[in-house]
Amino acid sequence: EDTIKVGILHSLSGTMAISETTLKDAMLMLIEEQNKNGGLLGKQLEAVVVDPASDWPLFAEKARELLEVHEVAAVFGNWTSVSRKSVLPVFEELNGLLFYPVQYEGEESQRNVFYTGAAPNQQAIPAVDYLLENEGVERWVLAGTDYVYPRTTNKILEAYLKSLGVAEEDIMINYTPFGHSDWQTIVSDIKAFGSAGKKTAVVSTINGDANVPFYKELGNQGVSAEDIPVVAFSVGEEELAGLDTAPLVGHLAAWNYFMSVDTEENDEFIEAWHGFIGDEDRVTNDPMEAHYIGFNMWLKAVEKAGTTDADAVIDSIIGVSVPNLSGGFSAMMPNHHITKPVLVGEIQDDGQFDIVWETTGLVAGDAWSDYLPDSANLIADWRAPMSCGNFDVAKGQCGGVSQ
Amino acid sequence: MTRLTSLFAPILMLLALVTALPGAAATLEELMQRLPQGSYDDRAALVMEIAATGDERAVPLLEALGEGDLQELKSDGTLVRVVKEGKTYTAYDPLTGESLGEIGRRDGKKVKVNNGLRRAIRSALGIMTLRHPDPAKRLEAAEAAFKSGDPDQLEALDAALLAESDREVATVLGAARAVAMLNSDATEADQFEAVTTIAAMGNQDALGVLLPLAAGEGPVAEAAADAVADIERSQKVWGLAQNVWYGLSLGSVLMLAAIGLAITFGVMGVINMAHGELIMVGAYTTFVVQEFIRNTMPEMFGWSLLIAAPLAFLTAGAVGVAIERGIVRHLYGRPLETLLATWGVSLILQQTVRSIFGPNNREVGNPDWMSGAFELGQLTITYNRLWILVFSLIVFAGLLALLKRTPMGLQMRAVTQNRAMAADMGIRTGWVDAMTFGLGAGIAGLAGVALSQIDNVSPNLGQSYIVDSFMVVVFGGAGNLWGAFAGAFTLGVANKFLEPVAGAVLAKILVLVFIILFIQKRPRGLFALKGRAVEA
Amino acid sequence: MSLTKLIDRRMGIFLGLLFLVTVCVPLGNLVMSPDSALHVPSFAVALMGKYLCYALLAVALDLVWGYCGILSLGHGAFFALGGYAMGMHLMREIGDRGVYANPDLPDFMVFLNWDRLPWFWHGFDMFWFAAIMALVVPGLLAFVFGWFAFRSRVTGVYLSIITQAMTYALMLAFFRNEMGFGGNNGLTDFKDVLGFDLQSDATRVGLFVCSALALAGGLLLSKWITASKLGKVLVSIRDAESRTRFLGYRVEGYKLFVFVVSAMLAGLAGALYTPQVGIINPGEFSPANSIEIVIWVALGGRGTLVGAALGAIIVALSKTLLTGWIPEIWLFALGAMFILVTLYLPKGVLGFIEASRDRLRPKAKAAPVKEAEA
Amino acid sequence: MLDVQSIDLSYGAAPTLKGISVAARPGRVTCVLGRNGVGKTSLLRAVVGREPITAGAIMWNGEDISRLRPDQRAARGIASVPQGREIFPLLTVKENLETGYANLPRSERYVPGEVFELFPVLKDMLARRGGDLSGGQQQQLAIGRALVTRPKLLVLDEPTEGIQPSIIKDIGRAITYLRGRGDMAIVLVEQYFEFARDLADDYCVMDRGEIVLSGTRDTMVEDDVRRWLTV
Amino acid sequence: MSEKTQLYLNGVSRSFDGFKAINNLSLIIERGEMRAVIGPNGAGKTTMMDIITGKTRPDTGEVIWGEDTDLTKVDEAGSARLGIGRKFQKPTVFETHTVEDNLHLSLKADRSVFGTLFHRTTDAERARVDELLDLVRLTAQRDDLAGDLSHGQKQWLEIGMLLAQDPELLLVDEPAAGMTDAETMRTAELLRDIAGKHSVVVVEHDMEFVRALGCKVTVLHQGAVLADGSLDHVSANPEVIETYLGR
Ligand SMILES: Nc1ncnc2c1ncn2[C@@H]1O[C@H](COP(=O)(O)OP(=O)(O)OP(=O)(O)O)[C@@H](O)[C@H]1O
Ligand SMILES: Nc1ncnc2c1ncn2[C@@H]1O[C@H](COP(=O)(O)OP(=O)(O)OP(=O)(O)O)[C@@H](O)[C@H]1O
Ligand SMILES: NC(N)=O
Ligand SMILES: [Mg+2]
Ligand SMILES: [Mg+2]
Repeated sequence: EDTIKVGILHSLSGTMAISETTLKDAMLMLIEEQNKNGGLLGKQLEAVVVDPASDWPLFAEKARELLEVHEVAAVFGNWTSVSRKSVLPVFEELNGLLFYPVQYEGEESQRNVFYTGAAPNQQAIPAVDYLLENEGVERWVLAGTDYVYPRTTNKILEAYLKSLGVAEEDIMINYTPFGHSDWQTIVSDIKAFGSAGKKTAVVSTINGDANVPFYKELGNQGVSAEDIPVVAFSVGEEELAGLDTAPLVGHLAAWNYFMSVDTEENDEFIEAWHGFIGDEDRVTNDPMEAHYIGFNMWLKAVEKAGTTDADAVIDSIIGVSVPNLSGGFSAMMPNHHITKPVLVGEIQDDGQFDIVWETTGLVAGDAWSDYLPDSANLIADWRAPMSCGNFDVAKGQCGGVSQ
Repeated sequence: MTRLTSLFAPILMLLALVTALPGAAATLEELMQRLPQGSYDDRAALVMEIAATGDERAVPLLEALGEGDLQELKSDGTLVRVVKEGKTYTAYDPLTGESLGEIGRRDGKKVKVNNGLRRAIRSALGIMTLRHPDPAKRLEAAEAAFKSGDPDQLEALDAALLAESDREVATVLGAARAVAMLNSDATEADQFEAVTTIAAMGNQDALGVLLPLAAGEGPVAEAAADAVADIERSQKVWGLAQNVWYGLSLGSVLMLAAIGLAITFGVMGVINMAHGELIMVGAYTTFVVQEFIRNTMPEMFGWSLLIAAPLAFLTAGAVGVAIERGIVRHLYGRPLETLLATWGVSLILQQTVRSIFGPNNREVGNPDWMSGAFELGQLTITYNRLWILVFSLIVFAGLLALLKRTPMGLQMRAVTQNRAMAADMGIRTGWVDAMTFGLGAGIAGLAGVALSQIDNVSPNLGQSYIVDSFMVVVFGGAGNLWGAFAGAFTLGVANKFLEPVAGAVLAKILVLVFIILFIQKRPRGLFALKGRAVEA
Repeated sequence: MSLTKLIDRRMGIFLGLLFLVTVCVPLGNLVMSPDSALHVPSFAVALMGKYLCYALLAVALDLVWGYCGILSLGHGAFFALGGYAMGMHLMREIGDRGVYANPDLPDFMVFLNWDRLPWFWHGFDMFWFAAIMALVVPGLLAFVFGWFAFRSRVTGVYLSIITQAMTYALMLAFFRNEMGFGGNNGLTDFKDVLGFDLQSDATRVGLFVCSALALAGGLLLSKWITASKLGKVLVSIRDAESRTRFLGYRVEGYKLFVFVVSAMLAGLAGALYTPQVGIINPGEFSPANSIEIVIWVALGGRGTLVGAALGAIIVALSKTLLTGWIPEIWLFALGAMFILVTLYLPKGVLGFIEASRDRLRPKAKAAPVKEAEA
Repeated sequence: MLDVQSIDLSYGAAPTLKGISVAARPGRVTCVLGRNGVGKTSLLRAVVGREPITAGAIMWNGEDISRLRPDQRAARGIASVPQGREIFPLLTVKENLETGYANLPRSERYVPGEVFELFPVLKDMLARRGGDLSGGQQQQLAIGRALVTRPKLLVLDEPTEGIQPSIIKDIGRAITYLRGRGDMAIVLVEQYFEFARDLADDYCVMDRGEIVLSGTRDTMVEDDVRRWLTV
Repeated sequence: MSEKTQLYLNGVSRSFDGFKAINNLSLIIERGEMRAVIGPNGAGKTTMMDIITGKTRPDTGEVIWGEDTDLTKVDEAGSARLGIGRKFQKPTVFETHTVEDNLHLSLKADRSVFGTLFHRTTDAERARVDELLDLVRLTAQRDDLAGDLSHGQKQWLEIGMLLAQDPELLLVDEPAAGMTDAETMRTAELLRDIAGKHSVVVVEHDMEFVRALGCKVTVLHQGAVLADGSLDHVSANPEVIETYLGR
């Protein structure tokens, strides 16, 4: 039997299983469908599933196992940034391919990694723009879980808001530990902050587990979206599935995909998903779409290159464009990020998002933020001859060793 | 001031429009047909226009729009209100409420609303329902009027105020009138009076109105500034009370989570690493009960927690008895190995739940009586927290009575202190052990019912409470229920006083450091047992 | 005490096996051609290096728990601190090869707009300094913590839980970006150590050998301590602390001594671990990690040193294999293993091995471990 | 009556009791004597069910109880005062006594008057935790606790240990009284020879796990017995 | 205070939750003296020993060791290092050590951490342990775990441990409990041999044993001294008969 192996590196146990298990299933579905459609290069695809168990060093170990022992052609995986950081050296050393499907803080472009989730400029900044324009927000609460993604995103947003003339005292920043479950104080602080007579909104980078108790507290303390809207970057359909959303109608989320997107591709995708998982109530979400895009890009790049060889695929994938689920095409950029539309949705009482705004065109992911002084001058371009993930345009040279 | 006006710019626009073209006013039907079109801003203006028709049928129409029930039929573009009942969708005429029969799920296209539009609907409905016969509706309307602060509502508000018989509604109406007054170009005296009215509210809403005002100049601004200072002072005091309340409420959660452990660990000396998973079992029992009720008798939903509580107790208790009979029983006298074995149990329970219910959060709803909040002075007290506090106290009292006042309690304590001797005294130690462990487990299950109301119901639920539970039991003094009680509330309150000052992360660190230091002072916890008896 | 006396049967067998592995693995990896059946893949070398670090950590815990009854639920903290000390050095070694090409500041500091290196990062550019710190920092923390706790006579579960509080607090603190240790992401993307490329097989083999030596050294040191009269005092403290005091032994001094030695061994394990797995992050401080260490020791056989090392290797190996073989249900298998070992192998795996041997060939009885405190 | 029929008991590989047979009848006191470490306590532990026997049988009123759990034996009327007192340290004196109610019908759940008559100090200390008592007080509590169960067979392992002389005399009187009631069999292990001699109806002397001498009070030769008790 | 004073208790009181276990107790033990302390159960004899060894702190009163060492400021290990050895009422040995190791650990030697770490057993120590094993008749059990000993054997082992420490003052709480009459007499003999070089305080309820000690007797009652003098003298005291000896 001659197959092409595809590694799936998502936590199936531990704290992240709650988010990542679905992505494992989504990948299995995509692979199964592709096999029905004849596989790849005339061979069948074979999924290799491992469980890195939400344990970051174990991610590195499992990545190595996938690449060295199973010799997979590509890996689809990871959710948290720390897990990605943990596997980066492995992919670099063994020259593997990683498709990373989750929105992240940016400030990275690695030759062996393809970032199919959103960079900050594909999620956070457009969302803030929406609130500025459509809700007339003047006062901002940046609330997040205390780790790198929220910290960086908030740093970027703070710089961005200040560049738009928002005063220091109109920005409140608040961090909470992972899994924070007692939100009484913070929600009441938000209410107090929002009662200064200026339209106030909360930009939430609160992560996973902490969201349910946060929204429950919002609902109970009567913080309605009409008064103080909350826009979240880590709350999707999956997270809402654990909540009674009736009191939360109108709160927002910014993503590049919502299950409620009304396109044929999406209907098909949802139907396939329901068929695969055997449960009509299961939802789809943005990182699933990112895998959908990433997987199809990889297929196309392999076909283009005629081989699964990593170097060849890295060359051939740039510029590859595949349909996304929101009715357009996403393309792989030279910086290994992709182009995506940005959507803002409001929570509905059925746990879905109603898309209230979207960017007119596609936004290209920016590996290096323009709003951080040290990365403003950096660009990434993995095409020859530059072939550099952190090229300093001011100095005209490729910094660091990543080449 | 300008900021406020920007909020009701559409109204001004609309009023200009209406007054300019009195004869050309469109009918409600015509206006309604335009609802699906245009930008959100355009449609907000349209909503005002609809309200301005004064047509009473606009109320159900706007309500349907606000609720997101308004749909445009794909076939002919008629607007209908769609109500979902079970799996069927029924269309109604949005103006008359007359039924138009069943439609398919994909027949209609929802008329979209966003927050801005919803705000416009709220103010529009506010004006229209100020004189509604139902005082609750009037209260809502008055609150909407207060929030919108539209000076053009002044007349309507005056009239409503005169006619208002309900005191509560009248108060809010008065406040709404005062805000409207402040936003109008009323005389200084009127504005002064308005400031006084609002200052008298003395709450956060008042602050929201007065703060921008105080930033200005002139005597009104000064009065506002004084009022702001007053309110802020009183809020400081209330802030303390608020912190105490939050602390007690956090404490009650900690206590519920820990009290079962106070039995299995504190009384029996079993390091039960699966305690968190027993809480999880309780939470999933609640989920199953609610699913069952949702699917078979939705009208019983309000009872779901009362039904779930005993079932959760029994389910978790049964799991506990199984753990005790199957594993822990063989390990008495080797307490440390129970750590290894129960860790294994906890892994298995987590994976079991993950395999059965999936890795995701499951939705456990709050019944009505567990939702929302009420104000006590300046305190916002949420019902779910209040009931959880009450529940935790009941559980505590019950447990205390059981342990101290019943023969079973005596036997439990005797068995855990000297199993062999207890057997010699004729106590069925096996049975008592199973019951004791089962009791601790059952109480963990009860905690799960409560926690399902405020936290995730996911396979990770248990893990997030286990460390805190051990801290509470040890801080209070293992082996003493009162210790768990005092420990939980002390840590809860300490945490909530630190959190505003230091932030949630640092507060948590500080509490941990505090525990470490405290144990140096009292090496056997807050309610330490002393004397020979302990060393024996 | 002579070396021959230290190396009893069980220690001898273990060290012999360890020696064999230490010789064969490098040969298998570096000398054998990749097609050869005897080839040891780099993957396996890195993995075994990691296991050996865990084994050393388990030995460190067994020293305090098995022999002195101090059930530390915070030993992961000492391990992590050692790991961070080494990680800081490796970060400095990157120099201007980071993504922002800043010669002084690690990447995470650059992108969080730090303008200079915090004071506590100074000196870590020198390997010897970092190596010393990897021992001194955990040792110092253990000293301060133990000084207070043992003098206050905090014992049993109270001690266990405050060690847990300690590691939990450290975890939260290290999560904070302000702390200057890279927040949640920790320290990663190391390039080389002492000029050797961390991604080369030779370096990896070198680290593996170092880990094996450290484990052997740690075992012998622990064995030497426990076989001395001091070791007997430790056991006395474990089983009858008060009685030991009445004989004139200052219990707190003894506890402090082993606690610090143990913390330093744990720090050493951490320092070797970091370059081999390529990342050190606050997750290592999590209470669950520390509990897992206890599990290794209990599973292998508490109070046997060799058993602790064995336990660590067995659990880590099971985890590696099970998460690959049965990723969806491996927790069932691991959980069942823990339960079965407690029920059927009351003295741990090592106790079982020796008991089966004794059953075949009855010999003098080994000193059993008594469960005195909780 | 109790009839221990040639039982064996061992801890691990070491045989501790070898073919021991003893009997105890209602209204009589059976004394077990012997030097330290000969197996007296082991014998009593076998009777109450704390240690399993490897051979022989323990008959109680015609039923073989050697496979029953300790609590089942207690339910059949066997109560013990163990060596080392084994008070429940964190229970109060009152609660310690109440642990004896486990097998009593509701109507009998009270502390018999003779307990406080015998040990007045317990009455004063009802609310004190058992573990806080002095050694002798604990010993008194242990005896009192056994009496609460209204035993048919009372097994006493060195009950006078640590007790002041006047109370030892009281205990002697009490045992005499209980024996006199005729409804209780008593097995007494005692080192204090005079005390044992005065109370024993039957006696046996153990050495290294075996009975080396036995008989009734009337046939007892004091010097023979004493010889087995010196080193 | 005379130079010969070994231990001096002056006006010591200690109460537990309001109950006065020791009540204004004063007592002098001279160097080399042997003293028997008797008294009803709960009189405070064990508590007195707890106070002397630093296990329990008195509420009021002085406890002076030798010339001027304040024992109320010294912990258990400190009192042992000063030369106070103790045998507990309930036999307390290291159950997981062998009988031999129990004695080795008790031998008078450097008690510091590094002292024990680098300790090498000397021939003299080995000889002393052999001697003690013989004395307490546990030579046959030397390699057994102390936890496996019978009650009486533990008593003996603990006496051996006490002797191994070679303390200046021996506090012996009910050494004869659980021993046969013959062994009781042997114990008395043993203690008599020790007295003179060492001070000894013995608590015992066995009057035969106390008589065999042939020393001054102090009767404690309700935490204070009720009587003292020779055994015959105190046994004639009607109060002692009433509260302690009985009729
Ligand atoms: N748990 C045990 N494990 C191993 N050996 C034991 C155990 N308990 C007692 N022994 C041994 O069994 C023998 C009998 O002990 P037992 O306690 O029955 O003696 P005893 O006659 O009651 O002595 P004493 O008069 O000292 O109480 C002793 O040699 C003792 O060492
Ligand atoms: N921690 C404590 N809490 C309460 N009471 C105590 C405590 N310690 C001792 N007591 C009481 O103090 C009194 C003195 O006890 P102590 O043990 O000193 O008596 P004793 O003279 O040694 O008696 P015995 O001859 O029975 O051993 C007793 O009544 C005892 O109950
Ligand atoms: N990349 C994130 N969301 O951690
Ligand atoms: Mg005995
Ligand atoms: Mg006493």
